[in-house]
Amino acid sequence: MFTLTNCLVLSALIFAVGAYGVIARRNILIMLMSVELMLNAVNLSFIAFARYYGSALAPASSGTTGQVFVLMTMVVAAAEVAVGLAILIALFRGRHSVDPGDLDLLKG
Amino acid sequence: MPDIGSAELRVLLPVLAPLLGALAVLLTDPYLDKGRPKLPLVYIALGSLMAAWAALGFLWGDRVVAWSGALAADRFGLYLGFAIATAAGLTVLSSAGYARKMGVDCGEYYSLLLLATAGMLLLAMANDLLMVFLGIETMSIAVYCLAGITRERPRSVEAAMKYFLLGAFATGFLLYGIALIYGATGEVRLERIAHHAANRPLLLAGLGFLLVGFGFKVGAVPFHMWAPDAYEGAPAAVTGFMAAGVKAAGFAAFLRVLLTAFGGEAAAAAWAPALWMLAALSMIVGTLSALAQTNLKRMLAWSSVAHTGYALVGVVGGGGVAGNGSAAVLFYVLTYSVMTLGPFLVIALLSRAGEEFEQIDDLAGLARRRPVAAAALSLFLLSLAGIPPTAGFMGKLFVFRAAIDSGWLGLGVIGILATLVSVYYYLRPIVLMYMREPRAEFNASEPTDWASHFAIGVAALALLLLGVLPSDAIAASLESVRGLW
Amino acid sequence: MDDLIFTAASIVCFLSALAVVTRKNPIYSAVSLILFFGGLAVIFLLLRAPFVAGMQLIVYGGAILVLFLFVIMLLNLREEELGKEKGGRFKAFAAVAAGALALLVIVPVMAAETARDGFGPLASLPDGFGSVDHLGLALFTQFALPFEVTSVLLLAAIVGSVMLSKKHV
Amino acid sequence: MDLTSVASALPWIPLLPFLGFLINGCCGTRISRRAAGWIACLGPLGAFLIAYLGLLALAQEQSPRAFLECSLGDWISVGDLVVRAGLRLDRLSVVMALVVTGVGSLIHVYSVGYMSHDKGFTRYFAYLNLFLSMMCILVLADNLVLMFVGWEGVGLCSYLLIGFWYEDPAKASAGKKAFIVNRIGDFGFILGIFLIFVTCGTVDFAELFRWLASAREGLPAGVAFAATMLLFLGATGKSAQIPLYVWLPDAMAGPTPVSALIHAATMVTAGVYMVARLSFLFVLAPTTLLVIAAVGGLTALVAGFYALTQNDIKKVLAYSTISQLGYMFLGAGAAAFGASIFHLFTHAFFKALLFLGAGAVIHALHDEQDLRRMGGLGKKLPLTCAAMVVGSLALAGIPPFAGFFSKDLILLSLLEAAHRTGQPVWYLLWAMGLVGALLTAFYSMRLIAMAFLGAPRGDAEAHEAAEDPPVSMGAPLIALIFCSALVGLFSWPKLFGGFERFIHYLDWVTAQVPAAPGELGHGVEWLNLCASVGMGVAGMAAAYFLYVVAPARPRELVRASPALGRLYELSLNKLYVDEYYDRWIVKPLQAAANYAWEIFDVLIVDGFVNGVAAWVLDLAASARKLQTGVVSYYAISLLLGGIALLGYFVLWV
Repeated sequence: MFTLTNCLVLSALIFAVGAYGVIARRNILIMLMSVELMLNAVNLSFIAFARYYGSALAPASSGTTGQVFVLMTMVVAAAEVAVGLAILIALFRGRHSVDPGDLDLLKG
Repeated sequence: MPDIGSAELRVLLPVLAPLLGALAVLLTDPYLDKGRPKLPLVYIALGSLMAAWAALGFLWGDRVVAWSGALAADRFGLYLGFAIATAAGLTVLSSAGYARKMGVDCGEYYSLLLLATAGMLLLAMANDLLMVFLGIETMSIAVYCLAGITRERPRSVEAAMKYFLLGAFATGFLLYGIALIYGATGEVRLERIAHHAANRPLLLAGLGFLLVGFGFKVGAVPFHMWAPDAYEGAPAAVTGFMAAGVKAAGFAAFLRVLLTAFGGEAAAAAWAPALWMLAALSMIVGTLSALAQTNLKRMLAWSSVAHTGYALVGVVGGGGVAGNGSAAVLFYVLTYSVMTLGPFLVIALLSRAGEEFEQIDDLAGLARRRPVAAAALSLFLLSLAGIPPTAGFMGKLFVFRAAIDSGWLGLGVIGILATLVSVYYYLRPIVLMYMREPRAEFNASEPTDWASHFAIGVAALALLLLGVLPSDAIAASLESVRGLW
Repeated sequence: MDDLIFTAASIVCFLSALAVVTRKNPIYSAVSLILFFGGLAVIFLLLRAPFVAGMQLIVYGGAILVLFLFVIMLLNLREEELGKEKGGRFKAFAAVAAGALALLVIVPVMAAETARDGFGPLASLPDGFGSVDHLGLALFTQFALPFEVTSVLLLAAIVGSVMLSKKHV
Repeated sequence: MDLTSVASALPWIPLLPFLGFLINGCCGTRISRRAAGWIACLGPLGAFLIAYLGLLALAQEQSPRAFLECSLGDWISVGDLVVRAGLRLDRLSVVMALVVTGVGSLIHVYSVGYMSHDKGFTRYFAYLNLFLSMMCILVLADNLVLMFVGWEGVGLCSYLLIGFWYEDPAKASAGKKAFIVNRIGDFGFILGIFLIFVTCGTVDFAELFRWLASAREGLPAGVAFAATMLLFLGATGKSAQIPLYVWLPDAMAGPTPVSALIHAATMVTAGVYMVARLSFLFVLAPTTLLVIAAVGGLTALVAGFYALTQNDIKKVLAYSTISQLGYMFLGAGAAAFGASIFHLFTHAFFKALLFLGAGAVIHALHDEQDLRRMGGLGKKLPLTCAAMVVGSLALAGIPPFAGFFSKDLILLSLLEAAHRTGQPVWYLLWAMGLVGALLTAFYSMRLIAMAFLGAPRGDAEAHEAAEDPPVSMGAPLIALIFCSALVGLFSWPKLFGGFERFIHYLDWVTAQVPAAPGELGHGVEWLNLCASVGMGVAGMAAAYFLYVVAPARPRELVRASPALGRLYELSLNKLYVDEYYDRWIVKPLQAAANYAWEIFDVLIVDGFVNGVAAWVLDLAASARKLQTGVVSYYAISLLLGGIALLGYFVLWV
């Protein structure tokens, strides 16, 4: 059924899948992708809420806010991925591993 | 179309200054000699931060809201804005020598520092959740990169990676929280969230996610685990900036959201017990873990976790706008940002080319070789321990008092006990510095790094002033909280 | 009709999301991610967000995913360089924790639907909602500052990632 | 004397030594030792003169409650917490200020000679000046917070000076011990201040006094008890009372003049001063007073016991100091604050004298502190010997030396307390005081006998070379000899038609408990007097007999009875005598003292403290293991925290 609640439930499930990916996987690339899943899940919530609150075209209306927020999130996600992959490259250069378990110089 | 008139521009001034500074740094850098110290960049960065300081002072006064309510220049934001700008300025001063020693004397370093500062100031002044989100992200992305800026050091890159991965993870939570709050109210403007007939279960779920995100940024247990690793791995000057600036900006936004959007009695009654738990855990875990450390930076990282707990004590005992708790938090974070920055400035000063000065044992006998550095470090540590007449004592006094006054006796007792235990690990370095034989390795032949000494002196003086004559700063913090509406 | 498309898109999204986090080889994960982004774009369209759906495909499918693939190729990981995955028990624990998280969101969502002051019927949307016109106007008026701030954020990201991936200063 | 002009000069009392600290601390390496010494001595002397002017100004006033006040403005003013910092000189603080600056000046002068060969000469004087400055702040503070600042300040200086020779790890660790033990006490002090502030809304002494006098229902008894007990905990730390006394003997690691000034005459008496300062609060809590007296009495007895068997000359004096501080608290507990302060006053002189004398001995013998390696120094060091003898007589309470008058007053006050309250426990405390007096006299005489009488036992060469100290050290000794002999006369007992001037001088500024109907009667007073003098004489005589006279006695016995021939062989040897004493007096005493030491130190203090510390460190090690370094676990922690928070918000609220 295409309802607000179902959209939100789907969003929650995808968010959980993403969270699972971050904690269960031992591959930084996949962890990064999982973070993307989480952000996308949130975007889905935003768009669903925007659909609910959207009753006017005015820039200041509640519905608009949700959609604009998603656009901003996309920018942030893109920036995060760029930085994350850059760090990964710097890391890989010295260590040849994408396993977060190998990051063990700092602990205790 | 908002009027890009005076109010809009005025409010933006403190952010524009470091931003323009960052651009100027990036544009100047290619024209500078590669082999020589890049002092012009330091001058530009310092100048822009002083301009930011001046702008903050210029705006100090009544609340001005601009950009369709996205940004608020009020005392609340400006108060910690001063702490942020000061921390950035002192970091730049100490970087003049440090960056060269660590091989990162480049335009990217200073511009990232300034961009992070701009993000922090935005965060401190953000008045809707969208700006909070963007402010946090701007600041974080710049700081992730700064943590890894000494790319040849595996520890530095590892710190950046860990900080980044967990930061991105926490961002997901923060964002989900904002989404749910938006879903419950249809609003992201803080004061409108408070006045909205909200859908309570959804709103509270959103608040829960939001606390995870903020808890991560300020380093509260159990969202703290990035802190020790990131603090240890990042280069010392960056760590100091991180510890002072990120926490100050994080607390500014955190507190503003709690007081404005969730300041109602019912909402406050809901979040207070949750924060009680975070505060207690942070104090206990932070203090205990710091006890067993041998690395100075790591010890300070754990101590920063404990200090987050102390500040949260004030948040819990806030008593809303009428109470003194929130003001106590502002004052506490202000003093904390200075006293946590100090030790890192000293570490930066003592570091040698490509090699950080970070083991506690290395401090042995420091008092004889570098008496000024040793005395300053002792002062900072005493202040962190909360021993009068330093600022740390005053901060703790007001925070604990606020908590006990509003009936959170248990939290106050935990705080005092944690403080007592913490004296042990703050004193150990002092004992080493003054009562052990120095190691032979100290190199006294280096030219004196006056800029660094100056920065350390400023921090020490500020701590003593805030400790002996705290009245004005505390009065200002009270005004700040009252000026929130 | 909407119901059918939504159901199909949901299933695609959920399964591809699962695929992202379960594939051993990051290439497969990345390909699953494309599928996921596409499914989500469809749902966005259903939710009357055509501009956002377009951006979803361009930014995520176009930029972010390409970046991922680029890095995967660049690193050219051998089998032994992939992470050492943890055993089943650990994964089961992670799955339970993630499931609990999802439940804790679903509970208030359900509560919000059934509560007296919960969500009412969806509003009827004016024409042009979610269009380029609509969002463009919003971005240059109401949300002018956030829009500008994203440029600062991107600048920081550019400076940072260039600096980090350079070999020498 | 113009009251206001003297009042405005009050800040200079702490400022002058502070200036000395700044000059010596900042440019110590650039000025000559001579100049540094002068600068260091001038500060305290100037402060003494101002305090003396204050005394004269106070004397001119009609009202005995008059005081000089110098406001330093609002120090902290936030909401309802207003701390006005100010200095206040009244009859109580002027006595204290005179003692601190007077004895302090003498010891500064003495130190110039004593430390002349030390490489940390200017550093030493910088610390010493800072100490004096902080002590003056403590004494002159008109509120608890400022007093606490001074309290912490003197603690810091004490810590720095104990560890002055930080190259020696044992000495450095003694400094640490002092610091840590004092933290426990300070914790109590802070809590006490806090409790008072929360209840009464002020920390100012005068306002607190007014509040207590005017509050309709007064201070609840429970709060009064808790607050005074917490404050007293602070006092036990600073004034080295049971159970926090352990740091003081170790504190003897510092230079001897430091021991004289800080760990005998001034800082350690801060606790007594604080109790007297807040006497109006303490009298509201009779239970606390009884606890104070009990702790004081027990400390006086136990520490005196320890002192009997010590062989380090400074350790004897250290335990003696603890014991005498116990007397002061005995007096304070009996609500005889005047007598208590009077004992503080006299003790400052004679104990400083004893320490400086001991310092002269140590100096003369080139850092020899062991009594067993001294002996026969009386002829070599006549001035030092005279100083030590006068000091010991005063300590033992032999009339007409200073200690006699004050100790007598304290013992008498206990009898008065018994009379007033009708509680027999005060008689027990009185008896403890008397036994303490016996022990005091015994170890004083033992010290004199072992150091100055008999034959030299130590290094003959060192003994030969020993000579009296130079003028800079000798002059303060002479001054203190006169003071120790004479200051007791300030309070000539009523019994001899005296006026007890000193006590009555303080009556107006310390709290008075309503006297019981009827006098004690001269009979009781005579009894007390005779008992106390008798104990003193008996103790000294016993020690004299055992340590000086007795070596001859076995020989007489042998001559009288050939049956003791075998013993004669042994008794010819002086060691035999020592072993005899060792077995019958020293050993049992030592065993008892050791036993007591074990109970208090090992079992309670060390056991408790170490146990807690070990437990905390264990906890810390396991907390550390949680931080595995693996990002995934960090993420799990974050996720679980999120689930907990969310669960709370969704399911609980």
